[in-house]
Amino acid sequence: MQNVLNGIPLWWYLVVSSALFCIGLYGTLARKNAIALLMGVELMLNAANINLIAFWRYLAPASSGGLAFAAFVLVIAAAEAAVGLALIISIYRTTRSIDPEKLDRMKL
Amino acid sequence: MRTDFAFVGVMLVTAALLMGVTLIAASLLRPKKPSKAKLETYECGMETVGDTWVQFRVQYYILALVFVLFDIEAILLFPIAVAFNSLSFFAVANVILFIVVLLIALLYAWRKGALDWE
Amino acid sequence: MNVINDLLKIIGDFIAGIINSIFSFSPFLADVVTMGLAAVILCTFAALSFMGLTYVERKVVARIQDRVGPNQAGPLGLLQPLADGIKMFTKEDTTPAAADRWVYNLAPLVIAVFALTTYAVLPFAPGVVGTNLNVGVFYIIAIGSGSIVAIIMAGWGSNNKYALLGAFRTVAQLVGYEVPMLLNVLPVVMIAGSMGLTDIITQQTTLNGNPGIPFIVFFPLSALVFLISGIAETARSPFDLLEAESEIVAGFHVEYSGMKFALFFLGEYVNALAVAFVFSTLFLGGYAGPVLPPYIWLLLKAAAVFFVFMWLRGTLPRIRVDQMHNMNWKFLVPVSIVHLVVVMALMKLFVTNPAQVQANGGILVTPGVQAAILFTASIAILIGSLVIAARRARIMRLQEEAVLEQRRAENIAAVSV
Amino acid sequence: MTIQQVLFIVIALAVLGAAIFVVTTRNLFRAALMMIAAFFGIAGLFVLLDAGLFAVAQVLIYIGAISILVIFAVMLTRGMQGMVPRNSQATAAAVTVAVVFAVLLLLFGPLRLTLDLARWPVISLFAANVSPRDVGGIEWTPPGQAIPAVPDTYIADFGRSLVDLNQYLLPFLLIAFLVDVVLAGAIFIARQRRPAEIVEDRQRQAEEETEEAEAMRRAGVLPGAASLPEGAVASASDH
Repeated sequence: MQNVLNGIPLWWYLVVSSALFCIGLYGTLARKNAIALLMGVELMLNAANINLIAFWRYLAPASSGGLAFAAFVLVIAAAEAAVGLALIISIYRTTRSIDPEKLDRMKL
Repeated sequence: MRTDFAFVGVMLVTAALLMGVTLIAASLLRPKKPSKAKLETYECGMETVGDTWVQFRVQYYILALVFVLFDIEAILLFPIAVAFNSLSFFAVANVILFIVVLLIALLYAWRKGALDWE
Repeated sequence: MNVINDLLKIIGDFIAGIINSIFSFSPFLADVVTMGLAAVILCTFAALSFMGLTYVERKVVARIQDRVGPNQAGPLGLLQPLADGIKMFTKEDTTPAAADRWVYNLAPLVIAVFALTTYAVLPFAPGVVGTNLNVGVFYIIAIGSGSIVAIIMAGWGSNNKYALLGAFRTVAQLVGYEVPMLLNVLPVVMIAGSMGLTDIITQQTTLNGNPGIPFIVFFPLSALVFLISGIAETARSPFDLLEAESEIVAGFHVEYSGMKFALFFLGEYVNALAVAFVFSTLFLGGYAGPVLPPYIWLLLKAAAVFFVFMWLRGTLPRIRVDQMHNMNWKFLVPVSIVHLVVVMALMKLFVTNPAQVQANGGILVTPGVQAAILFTASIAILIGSLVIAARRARIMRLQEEAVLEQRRAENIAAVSV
Repeated sequence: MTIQQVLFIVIALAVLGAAIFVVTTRNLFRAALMMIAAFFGIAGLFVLLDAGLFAVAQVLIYIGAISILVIFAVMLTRGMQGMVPRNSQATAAAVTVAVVFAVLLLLFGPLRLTLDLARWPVISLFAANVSPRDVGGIEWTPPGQAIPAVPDTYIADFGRSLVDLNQYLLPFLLIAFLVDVVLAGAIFIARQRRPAEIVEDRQRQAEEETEEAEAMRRAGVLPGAASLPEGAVASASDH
């Protein structure tokens, strides 16, 4: 028994979003640049959103829970990007570097 | 709904094809005589000094930041606006509270001089 | 069925019928071909109106400035757009050696494609619409961000200081004016109860069984702010700071020539015309109107709005960059927010739908009365905000003058010592 | 194969390809552009999932807003000069990611084949006396059954649920306050302070530190004269 919509089973979406999440995770762990790192985080949040919307569509299209959570993820992603990039800009201004490995001091 | 968006997809592809064909046709028709001087970066007849990375003002980032926050507000307000006619007084009061809180954010940014463009 | 009124729909159905009979073996293929043809027709319409508009705009602006305008190519210069097209088509176009080739060459394509895609949701007559999305207005505003990306691509891909600086300025302007645009579409969505453009037009022809009133009567302030931000969004005069020749030499497309430049130009005009169409749809009732066929009404309304664009371009001087940002963030946005709050409260207080009064309370009024109340409130907010802005501006001017006066006095004192 | 399947595969491959480009390229600007392409593809996936509202919101927020922020930050930090694609832990990261992906595949992948709600960890907690259909008060679609169409009014329903006290009113209002805090914080962090303010700040900081050292010396923790920590000197490089 499977949930299938127009020939697409639910797990196709889940696998794509898992792959996207892992790519984002790799970007977050392995990049030597704070902005590239944030891009990885954005990809991970998007993967989560795919999951939320896919579950909403396949399991409970009549409720708006999945949509609401996806909207909140969208908002939080924007807030996270705004503050994160502001920090990066501020750090760059004082240290002239945005390599996360070099940022080991709590004080600028 | 999906069939609604199908036309958007077709439109994207068609527009891209039409414009691409125009560009390619133009590239076949037009003369092509590049020279070193022609391919230099334009700078009012002067030679370019330094690289393109001039120092940008952080003001650009801050304006984009304020914009992002109003943008995310909008995506929450649009579905509510669609449902507006059937909302109760209580719900509308809360929406107004939401908007007023955001107005406070704007006024804060204004006071802090984040909106000033000197 | 009135033949003249439904002319476009009849032609469309006829063509669709032919395609369906040719591809009768596969309904899917028939659908794809029909949609493709519709898309080609829409793109052609947009491209042709672009060519026509360049001519009309030059003529109109020339008249305003007491010139003749194009008059050499063909009678009355009517062949001017064709001549321009041939020139653009056969002109050598260079890719600077320092440019990032892929990004540089893709940018004009992106801007043109996204501009054309706007037309997919515009309703031209009842039943004559590319696709009736239930998120129509939202879609139009969202698709505009495609051109923002294209502008950044152009600025960065050219690898030129002026281009990058111009792109930054333009993007700061475009994103800024998206905010009042979003905030002023909201009242319309609220009263229509839908984001679909067709639904919005229907609500303007019949509101709860009453003869409809164009939404500009309900929200004159929204209409005004939408118009202003629409002009700014398409970067037309007086908001054409990116083309400030003396400062940043034509902005982000300084390195472009030939057909690629033409595509930027096309994107600009197609977007401007789309704003005119959307404005007519949201606030002027779209294709609805008596006597004349619907598509003629829409074209007339859009033409009137576009004439206002040309008029402003011909008469207003370009504003400074700080004035542009101040106008947006310190005037349009706060006023729009206040307006939105007032409209929400009033619309909940004075309701036109009896069923809603039963469910949620409120005072039952006819749409005419509601329109009158909202109109009065809008005008009151407009006048009030203008008075406050004027007073603030005078105070600031006086302060500035005082500072200048003091400085002058100090200078005189310094010289005399 | 249905047309939806073809579209899904094409879009999914494009999204994943773009995402891989994002995390491997040296050129940060191109990474941002490819991220935009990936976002656009994800909007396409949302369309396939009948969530047109979110497809449009994705374009508006991610492409029109967040990407612009990222690109502005790239420009402001000259983030691409001498950019190295990987840091020293890249190999370890790759291994970790491979493990995570394997686990996720085991959870969701084709081997699992069924998505039987009653077997899901969280739901099975309730499953003893509650049928999965009742969990969260939501009408779940049981596996194997035809999936109902999305209601035409889903946008209005979603809007209503956002301001419904029994549903998402609290997070909705919290978002307004979150946005306030984010705006205040980000502006404070990113703002280029005027020189006078910086001098003032530094004076205050120095005073505080001397006071602190004074207090500590009086308490007998720090015997000698107060020496300023290096942070106070380092912050002088802020222009």
